[in-house]
Amino acid sequence: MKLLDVDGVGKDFRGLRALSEVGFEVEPGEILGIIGPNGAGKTTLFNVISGAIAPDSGRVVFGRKDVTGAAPHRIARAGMVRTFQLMRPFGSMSVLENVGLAAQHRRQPLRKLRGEAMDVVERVGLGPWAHRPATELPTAGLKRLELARALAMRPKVLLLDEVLAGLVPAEREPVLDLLAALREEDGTTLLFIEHIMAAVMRLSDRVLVLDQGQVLATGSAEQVTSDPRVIEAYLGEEPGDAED
Amino acid sequence: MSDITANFRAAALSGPLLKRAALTGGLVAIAIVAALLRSGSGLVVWQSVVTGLLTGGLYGLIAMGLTLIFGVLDIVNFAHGALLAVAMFISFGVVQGTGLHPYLTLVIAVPALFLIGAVVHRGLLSGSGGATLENQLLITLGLSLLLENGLLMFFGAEPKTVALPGDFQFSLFGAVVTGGRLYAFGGAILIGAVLFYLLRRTRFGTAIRAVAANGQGAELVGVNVRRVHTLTFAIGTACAGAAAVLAAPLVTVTPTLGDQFNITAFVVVVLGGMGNVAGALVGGLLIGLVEQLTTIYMGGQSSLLGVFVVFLVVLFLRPEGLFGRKS
Amino acid sequence: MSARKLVAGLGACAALLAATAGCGGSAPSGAAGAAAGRDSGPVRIGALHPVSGANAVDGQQMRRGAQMAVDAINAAGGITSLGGRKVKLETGDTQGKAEVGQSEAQRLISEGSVGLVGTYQSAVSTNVAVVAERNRVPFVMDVTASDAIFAHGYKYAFRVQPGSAAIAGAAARYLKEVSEKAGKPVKKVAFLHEQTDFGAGAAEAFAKAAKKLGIQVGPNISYDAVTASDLTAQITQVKASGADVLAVAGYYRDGLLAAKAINAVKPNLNAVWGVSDGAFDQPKFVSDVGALGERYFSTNYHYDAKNPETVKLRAEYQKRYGAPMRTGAVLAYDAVQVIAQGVERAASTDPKKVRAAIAASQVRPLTVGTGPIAFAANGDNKNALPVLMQVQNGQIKQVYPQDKAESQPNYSVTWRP
Amino acid sequence: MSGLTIAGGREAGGAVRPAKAPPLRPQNRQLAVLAVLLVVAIPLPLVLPPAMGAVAVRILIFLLMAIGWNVMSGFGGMFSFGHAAFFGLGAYTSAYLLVKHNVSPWIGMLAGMAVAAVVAVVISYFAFRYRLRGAYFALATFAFAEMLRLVATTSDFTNKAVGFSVPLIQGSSLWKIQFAADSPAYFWVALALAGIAALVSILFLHSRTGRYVTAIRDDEVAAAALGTPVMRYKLATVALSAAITAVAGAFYTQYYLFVNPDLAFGSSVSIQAIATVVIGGIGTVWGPVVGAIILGSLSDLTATLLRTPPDFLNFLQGRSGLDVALYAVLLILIVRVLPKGIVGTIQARWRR
Repeated sequence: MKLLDVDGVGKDFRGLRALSEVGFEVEPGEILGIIGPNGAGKTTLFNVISGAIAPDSGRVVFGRKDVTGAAPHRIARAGMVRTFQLMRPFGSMSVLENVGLAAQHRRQPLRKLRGEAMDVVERVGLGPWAHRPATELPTAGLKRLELARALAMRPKVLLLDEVLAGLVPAEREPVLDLLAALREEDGTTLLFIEHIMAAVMRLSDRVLVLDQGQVLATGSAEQVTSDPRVIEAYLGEEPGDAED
Repeated sequence: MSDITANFRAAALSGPLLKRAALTGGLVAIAIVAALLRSGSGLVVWQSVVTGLLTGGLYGLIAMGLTLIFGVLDIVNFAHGALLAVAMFISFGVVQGTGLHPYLTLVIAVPALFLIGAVVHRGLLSGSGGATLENQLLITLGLSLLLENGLLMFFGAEPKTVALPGDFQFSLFGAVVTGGRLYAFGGAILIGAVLFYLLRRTRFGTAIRAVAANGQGAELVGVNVRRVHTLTFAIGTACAGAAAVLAAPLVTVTPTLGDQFNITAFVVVVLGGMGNVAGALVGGLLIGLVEQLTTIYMGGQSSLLGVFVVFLVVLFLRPEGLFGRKS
Repeated sequence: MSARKLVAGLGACAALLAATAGCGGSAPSGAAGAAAGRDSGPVRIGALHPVSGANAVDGQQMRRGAQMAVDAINAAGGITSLGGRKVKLETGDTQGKAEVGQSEAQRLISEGSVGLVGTYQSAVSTNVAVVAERNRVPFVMDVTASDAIFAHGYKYAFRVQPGSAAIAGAAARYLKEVSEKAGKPVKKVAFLHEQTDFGAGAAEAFAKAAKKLGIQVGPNISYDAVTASDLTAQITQVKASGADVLAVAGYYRDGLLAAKAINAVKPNLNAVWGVSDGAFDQPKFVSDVGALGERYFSTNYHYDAKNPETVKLRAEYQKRYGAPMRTGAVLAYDAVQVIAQGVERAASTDPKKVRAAIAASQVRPLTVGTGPIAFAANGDNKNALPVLMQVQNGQIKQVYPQDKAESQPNYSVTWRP
Repeated sequence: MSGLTIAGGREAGGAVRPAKAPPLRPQNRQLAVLAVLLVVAIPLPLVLPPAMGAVAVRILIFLLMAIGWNVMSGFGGMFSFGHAAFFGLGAYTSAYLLVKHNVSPWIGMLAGMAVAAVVAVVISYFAFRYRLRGAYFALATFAFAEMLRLVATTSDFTNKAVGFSVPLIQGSSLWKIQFAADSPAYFWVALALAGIAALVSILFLHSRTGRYVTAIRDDEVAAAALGTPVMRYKLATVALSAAITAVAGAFYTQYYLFVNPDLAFGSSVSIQAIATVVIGGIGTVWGPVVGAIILGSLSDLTATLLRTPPDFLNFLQGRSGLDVALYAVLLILIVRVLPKGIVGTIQARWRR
């Protein structure tokens, strides 16, 4: 049984083709890496899946529900939650309040929600910062906050947009551990956009390559990285881009 | 942030712009025909159209400075009307004191307003205190209250008039046109052309457009953004100065006179697309027409009502303005 | 944000607050104090006018008019029935705002005023009338056009000037009589008015009166006085309608616009007829528009130019303040006289007794009237008389009715033979 | 999951202070302060000189307006330049029901709140639907309030420019909110209304809804991605804000016993609401209180000064416009020197 079915999705921006006939399926518990050169339409794809923008054509089915063009908050509450590449903390709130907001849609006593939020904060390692304003966090902390907020939603599917970008290698490892643990312990399905190939190789069950708004290839990490079309697509990319 | 460069590209009469202009023209034509049916008198409608266009030129003139400030600095300048009033009192004062021809007071009012604009921007609006929308709004609102009441304290509340020597009038196919209004209309077009030239053909204009399009980028290529901002604001208020001198003989000069023009000017700015000088002129003409036609359609209602209806429709359907480009 | 700036900012605020509290502390004390204040010292009369804001010139004129009345009373020995107690004018500034007028009225009453005069603007008078009614202190309006105030059954509200409907009715009557006398009987009147209750109310009352007299009224053209910057199209509408008289009810600023537009369009009229218009009977109008205003008529309340006392008063005003005394100031003078003579008759400073005395009073006015100021049951001056004026050779002359006329009406316009 | 340590310990880990929750939850602290303020305020009319009574009531009306505006534009971040619309709807609804149908102003007040809330929701729905933001949203609200003013000026339904005068009754009546002219009851009624409004705004800020609203203000897209129904909560905020502002309008009518289009819908009403909050501190709980006290007493202060000016100010006597000029200077100064307002600036320093 597939959990997410993206079928023939297309999107134009003022005549510019951002996505064209993009289709793939994701099984429950799967980890799907999404790679592609800059401007390939990866973030646009996330925007469409998460409801931030409506596609011009095609559909997105989550579980048994057609969520094409549904409001973002409905999709999020249904269990498909995204993070943002550029961090978007709620600036006037503390770290704990940021996370608590995500937990809040479950109609439970505030005290209980607060406890749960604190657990998530601890889990991503932001415990000492819990009561500090979110704006005081350094980049790495903000990345974790993005993750923590998404986790507090208790997602079935997590859409991660470059959670590792901007982190030094020593900071990446624990995040990768956490993501692996998420699937092991909670059975969370992951879709993640990533430039850092080492992370893609390590985590993904399957990799999807986007180029110029189209699916160029899918398969295991080894398969796609040896695909000549994929290599061609990446030619001309600045080398620094793949390794931050 | 508006995109002045885009507006100027648009001014090169691109396809969709032509289509929109045609659509707007069509709507205006329908509105005029409807007015004709409503009023039943060709003369009245014709006079309304002529008056609307002449008054609209004045609105366009006032809105040009505002749109420049709005477009380049992203400041909603609620003091524009009060600055207009200041310039009118300068004009009035000079005419009273020296007996100069009212139009000659341009040489005093325009530089004076340019200086006031520069001082206001440097002193009140640049820097962190003038950063957010609500702060800009309140500073300019406060400034307008201050200027209006300053004028009130200095000149008193009694309305003042500026007489235009040698004013004439003639009949244009039955509609009356007075010289003063015609001069103001011509002045609007002339000043619009000067601004257009300044922005398009001079190095300084290029800098303004660069700052409007991307302040940080302009800074990187060596443009002094703060200076450009100050000068743009000063030019914008100088436009108000010119508009004031041309308009002074047509109105009764009171300290609070700017308010009525301010509201209309904002509508014109949004209608024309912010930062778009040519758009402001066309928007002004449209609003002038809307005002006059409103009084024909809805007798007993304020002409402003029609203006606001058009304003809200434009805000909702084309917030970038009739002649702006979607951002 | 530097600490210094913060301290400076907060310090400024604190100073303001302290100053405010200080002012409050020095304010006079309330109702008990008011009664005591009335019983001793001078008899206080409160004058509420807009001495700041857009109507400050008129407001100041009226305050001075009221002051001159007080001076005259004191010069004549004060209130004789109270053993020659002097009268004192307590002033308040409404700023032209209704809520300010209300709080100022309350203050003047708390300070012991036996009566109030004011306020020039109908909206402000409406508010002050409520305060007066609730405090049971007589309020004698000098200038207040709106008739709505007198429909509430207030007992403490009086008015010296003729009301809006009275002026409009007189305007219609005078128009019929003057036009017939001139051999050009009026057929159709176009009415141009500003759109609030002032202009619209005048137009409505005029149309009603005109209908009874068999005069056709139409079209009825309104405009927004706040935003209007050109009335050419409206005057063109008048021209297209074929009306032979244009009646106008507006404020000063738009009156100038109307004059310019009339001059531009030159409709086929026999007369331009102001109906309680704010411009056409002002000396400033004549100097502002020059020849354009020549032969304009205006029906309005007016100081009695044929009364020698009025002439003397206006000369005195001119001497003291260096400006011609306007009708509003003369009305304020009358209004103060009404209260002072009420106190005289009542021989008391109890506002309730003063009110009763005013209701029964007969005061000779310096403004035009058919007789002494005497109030109808609703508080309106029964004998107020609107008068017809005309701009003649750059002068504003009373021209009708006959016994108030300084010169004869010239029923024509300058641009037509 | 303690396998993870705080990332980038070099740069920040050492700087983290012990993370303790504040001893008293902000909500309880604010409620306690409110209670103290109310207790202090209750005897004021008995202590203050009577001339100050009108000023005190005016301050409370300012406060109601400011709290209403602050909910939408401070807490919610939707900058309204047209709150006169809601003030006016409250004033006119209650005045209309009272004058035409002799309905108690209390019920008129509730009706006014409902009308204002519904109108606010409809208008805002369109504004949000068409993604009006910042200056455009402000101008749209301004235009809407002006349209209401113009319509009220020319409609028979609203008695045109004349407006409504509240009919006077004999004696006092709480049911009709009418008391003797200088009765302290006006102050107490206004204080109760303002107290309730402040209470509601505090509870709202700390409720689930309030948190959603804060999140939406900080980052609408992120809030939506975390399951926040953005439109619904924005509209709820707007409705609450409009309802509180309508209370101010309805009480205004009862206190001044008169309302007309300019008093109700004029742009100066909107400016009053904004200026009060901005001077006090936008988005803060106590900003409206501080702002209302300053602005509510300002015009009285200048008027008193001018009536009996000290010698060095003698030249100002008879000059008009000083109070507004002073108000303008104060406004500009505070915005320039204390851009976060008085309370906002104090709070910011307190935290540091």
